[in-house]
Amino acid sequence: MRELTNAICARAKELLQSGAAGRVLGWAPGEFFYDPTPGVFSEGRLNELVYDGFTAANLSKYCIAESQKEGKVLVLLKPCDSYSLAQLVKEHRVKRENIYALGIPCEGKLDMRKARAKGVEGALSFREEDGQVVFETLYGEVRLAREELLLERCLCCRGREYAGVDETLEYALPELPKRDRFQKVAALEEQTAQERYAFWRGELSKCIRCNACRNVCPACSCVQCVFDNPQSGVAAKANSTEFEESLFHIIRAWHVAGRCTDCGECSRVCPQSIPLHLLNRKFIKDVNELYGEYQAGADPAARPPLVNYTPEDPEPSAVLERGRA
Amino acid sequence: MPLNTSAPAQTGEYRPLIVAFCCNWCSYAGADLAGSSRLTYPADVKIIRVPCSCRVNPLFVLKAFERGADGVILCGCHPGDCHYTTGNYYTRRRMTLLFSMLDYLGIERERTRVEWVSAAEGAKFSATMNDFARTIRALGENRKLRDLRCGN
Amino acid sequence: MPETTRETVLRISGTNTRKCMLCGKCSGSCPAYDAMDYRPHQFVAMVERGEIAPLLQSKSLYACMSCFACVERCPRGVQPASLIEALRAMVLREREHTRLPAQLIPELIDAGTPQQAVVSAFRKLSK
Amino acid sequence: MQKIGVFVCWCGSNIAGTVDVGRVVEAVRQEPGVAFAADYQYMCSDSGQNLIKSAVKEHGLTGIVVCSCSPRMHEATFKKTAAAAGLNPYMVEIANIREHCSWIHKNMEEATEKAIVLARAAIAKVLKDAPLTSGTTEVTKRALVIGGGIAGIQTALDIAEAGFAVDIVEKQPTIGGRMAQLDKTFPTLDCSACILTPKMVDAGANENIELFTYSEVESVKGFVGNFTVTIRKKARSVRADLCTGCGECTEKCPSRKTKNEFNMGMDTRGAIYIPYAQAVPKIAVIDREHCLHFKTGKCGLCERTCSAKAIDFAQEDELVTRNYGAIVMATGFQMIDPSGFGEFGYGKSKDVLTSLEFERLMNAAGPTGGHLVCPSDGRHPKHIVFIQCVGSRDTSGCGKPYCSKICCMYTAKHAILVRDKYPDVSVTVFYIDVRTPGKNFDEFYRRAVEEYGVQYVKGMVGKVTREGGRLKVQGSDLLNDRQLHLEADMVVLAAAIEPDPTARSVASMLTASIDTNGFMTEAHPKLRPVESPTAGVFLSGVCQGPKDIPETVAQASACAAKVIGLLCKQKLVNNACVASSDPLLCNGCSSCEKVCPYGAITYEERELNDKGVRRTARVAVVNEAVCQGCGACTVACPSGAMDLKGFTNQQIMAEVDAICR
Repeated sequence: MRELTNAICARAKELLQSGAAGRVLGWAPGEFFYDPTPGVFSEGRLNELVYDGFTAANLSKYCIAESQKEGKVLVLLKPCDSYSLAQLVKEHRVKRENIYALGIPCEGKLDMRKARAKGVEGALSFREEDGQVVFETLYGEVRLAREELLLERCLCCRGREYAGVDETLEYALPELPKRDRFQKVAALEEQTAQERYAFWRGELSKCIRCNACRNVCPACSCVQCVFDNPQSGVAAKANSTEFEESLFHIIRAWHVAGRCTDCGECSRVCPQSIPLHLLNRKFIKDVNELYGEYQAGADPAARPPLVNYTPEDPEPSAVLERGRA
Repeated sequence: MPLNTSAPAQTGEYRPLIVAFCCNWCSYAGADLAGSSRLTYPADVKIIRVPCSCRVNPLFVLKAFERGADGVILCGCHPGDCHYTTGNYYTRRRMTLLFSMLDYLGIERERTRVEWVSAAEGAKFSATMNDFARTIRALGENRKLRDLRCGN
Repeated sequence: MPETTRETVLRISGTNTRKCMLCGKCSGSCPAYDAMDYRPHQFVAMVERGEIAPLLQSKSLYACMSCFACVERCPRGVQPASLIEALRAMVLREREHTRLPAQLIPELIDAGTPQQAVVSAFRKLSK
Repeated sequence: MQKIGVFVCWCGSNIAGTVDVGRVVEAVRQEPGVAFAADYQYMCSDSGQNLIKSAVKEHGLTGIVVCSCSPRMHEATFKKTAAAAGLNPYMVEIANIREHCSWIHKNMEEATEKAIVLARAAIAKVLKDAPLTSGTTEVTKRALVIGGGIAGIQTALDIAEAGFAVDIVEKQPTIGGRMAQLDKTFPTLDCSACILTPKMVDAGANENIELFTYSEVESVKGFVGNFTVTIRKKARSVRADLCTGCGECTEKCPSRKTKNEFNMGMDTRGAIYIPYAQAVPKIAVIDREHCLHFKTGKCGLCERTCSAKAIDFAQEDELVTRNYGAIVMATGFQMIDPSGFGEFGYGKSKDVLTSLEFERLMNAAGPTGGHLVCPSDGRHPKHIVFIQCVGSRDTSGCGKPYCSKICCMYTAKHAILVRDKYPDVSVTVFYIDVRTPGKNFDEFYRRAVEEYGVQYVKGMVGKVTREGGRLKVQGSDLLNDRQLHLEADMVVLAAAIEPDPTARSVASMLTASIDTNGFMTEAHPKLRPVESPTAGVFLSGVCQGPKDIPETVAQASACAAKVIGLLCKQKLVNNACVASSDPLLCNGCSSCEKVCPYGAITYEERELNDKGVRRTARVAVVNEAVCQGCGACTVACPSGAMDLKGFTNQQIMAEVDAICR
């Protein structure tokens, strides 16, 4: 990992020196080893840049604000993050001319919650060794298979293609296992309505309305969210009625439908571990099945599915009939 | 002065509350025609006029459920006949996805519906509303959308 | 008892006879027209009406050279030749034992037979 | 503080028979914001309206709810009433308690309850109503007609006749279009040129009409009443102000190999040419692609010949920018190239023609001077076969799925003309259906059969081959259950017609929509057939769908009437219920722009003052003159920046609340 970090820093330095950008948007050490946070680096501070198994944060959303500033910023993008940036560029949210996008390799990020669930307590640091993650803890060393600690979203990684980056950093990575990212959605669809209802009631009732999912989501980048706007009729700071958190999550998924790149940040940051990506992914699956494959951010010219139509689109009733056959 | 029609009427019979969004050019006129042709449908159905079915935000549908509606139906011009040329095509996609999502959350799919009713289809309007009201009566009161967290 | 319904013909042929607008271009194109008792356009109409039995007895099944001119030229994409092909298949399924062995076919073909007819002869008679 | 007045109409017994009107009044009085409530037998009557007016004044009402019949019936009436009482007309809401209540419910209890709920919804909405004023825009009193065929000419003449300036843009060097190429017209058989050329001359001479021939539309900006159009006047290399149209140069031109478009390429013309004798304007034009001077730098014979000194080799394209209030699409049609249908042998034998080529062959001004001869060797034909529906009603991909509409009639015309002029020539017509709806049309077709002995064969031709200098036609004769093998000297293909290919680019400049076949889409297929969904753009002639000449002329005049109606207005009153975007909430994401069917939304960089913080942002701007108020954009907008006046998010949610209360 250190080797890759060095390669990134070296290339970033070259780019800064060549004048391609004036600063770097990357990850800085957090309070703990497992929570590196987004940060902006000048050339002199590049040695503080972190890139390891926990640098999961998608930096594309920060480009909205960064690109408004003077000068060009070099942003480090993992493959999945690059789609978010491309989508933001498509929506004119990011001034692309102020961005230099460097695609960096990623072999999946780690989920500290999974490590804790596997008994890692009092962790002080970690390192990676041949597909294993070694935690240095107060109580000694714990070794776990990397595969077992991958973030939910990385378990069904979409691949290593980048969208709309200026250059990519070549780096050899092990082969990516092929996984079906719609498996869980399909499994839910298979259940009875009662089972699904029970599942979602259980999940959504955990929501504390902290808005982390919204604040981290690159697609949820409205100047002002409808849920914060007293004029919208749905504004609320807390879920005052039982219905409200489901309304919040349905509408949130709805507002990003056709724009969500499936980056999985919402589920990653949810303090209550609600599988929010399953809502977004449901829309993605429906769109793919009903209107043809669509990947937000992939094609700058493609019309997003919800601002598009064909006269032959299926009727709403047809969709509901689908499951019944 | 409670007039909420989803409360039982004098007979004690369950009366659902149904909100129907009708586009001004086709379906609202279709409802007018049903009226002038004296084609009855239950008083449970309350119509809200919108310029085009594409004006209906999913928020309105969810809001209606939140406030106690037992069924929500959207009516617009037949695809291809939209007064604004393309509005109902967007409606179709939006509602398809929204209904699919509600179904995914385990909410009875029969509570929502989209029907295309032209200005000439008074009979269809009435038949549609009768059918929808029957379906909703059979389903009973909407609890799930009002109360997704705690349930009962 | 093999199926002899309209649906079977349509399923095997994968064609939609309702698309026919009765223009007659199939019969206008057919090089084997005069050797046929039922003509290509009649195949379409009769299959649509469900009159399958007479077609199964028809000489036309063996007069059709499968040149596909009718398919190529039909303005509505109806594919009369595919209907004929389907009916042949039904006949063959019914009379399983009457097939010709492939090696006998060359004797039946003279030098002037068009190549596509040779190919179709194999298809027709040796299935 | 809002003061709402609620007026409950009995509509005689129509409402009062099933709805307890008194109870409705009592109930709505309890509603917050309601300052006055009354019922009356006929609210739409003069005295009913006076009741409203005096209540507005007496109680200082700020908004009105009328519980009555459908708003589709009397909303306009009550808006006027409110305006007369000094209220903003958009402070009126109607509760439809007749069509949606009293007429469909029999139980008085039930109907009364529902009427109260509907009234409450209307009250909830009116409480959130905002006074709206319709914006107005000026109308530029000039129209542009794109296309100078009979449709464009007729539309332009009618508009000019009404006293408005109108420009015609025509890409060819002369106006006249397809009709100028026709020999005779059905069902009267009068000479096409004889009825068209006077109109062409009128258009050229009319002081209100300006012709831009040999010109194309380069760009279109703006909206209804205020279009700005740039027209490219292609260089003719001949000065229009000097050329007398004498034709001397066209005869001297040594380059003679260019196919003559007017005669469908059946003869040739010079590189400098006048399309035909009756061309308007009658000005020569140099086809630079074929001109020796432009190709080699030599020659210049025309320049030396021209006594008017009109030749100007150095002339350049000229861009003219003008403002228009209305734009008419009259881009017309062309015939499809039937060589995609190999079985008919078009392109392989010169004696296989399209109907338009045949039209020229029969025309006295055509390549043969009107003598019907076989193009291959000039012999006199003995038998001519006409094939209908070549590429029409064809879903195979080679042709067009629609009926081209005019072919049955012009084929009957061709058959009659041939038989009339050359009784020795026999004529066979292969048809799938003969479609002759139209005044005197079927009679005309029957004349072809009964008087002129034209052989109509129900069936289709499968193959046309050349054999011994003649053509062999193999086709089916379905009614006689036989296959025909006919010898023919000429085969004429009634090829499908399709929209002129330039229509697509022009339409996209106008943001006017086009259907899957490339025809222009109407604002409404039945009720607004000559208007495009894009306000201010009108449709004339075949660009909207296949038409014959009388229909084209009728539509052209209808289109002119619509244009005149628009240009007559001093100001355009915009729809007040239009979308509007809150720039402070707008993300600039372009979702709304994509769903707008009218192209009413554009984006601009704006300096914003966001609660004291200055920022520049890309924000959506709605052109109120163009927006029709459908609301598609409001739902596409994730931030809720886009809202629809008169049907705001808050209003609709208030109605939902009131109904569900």
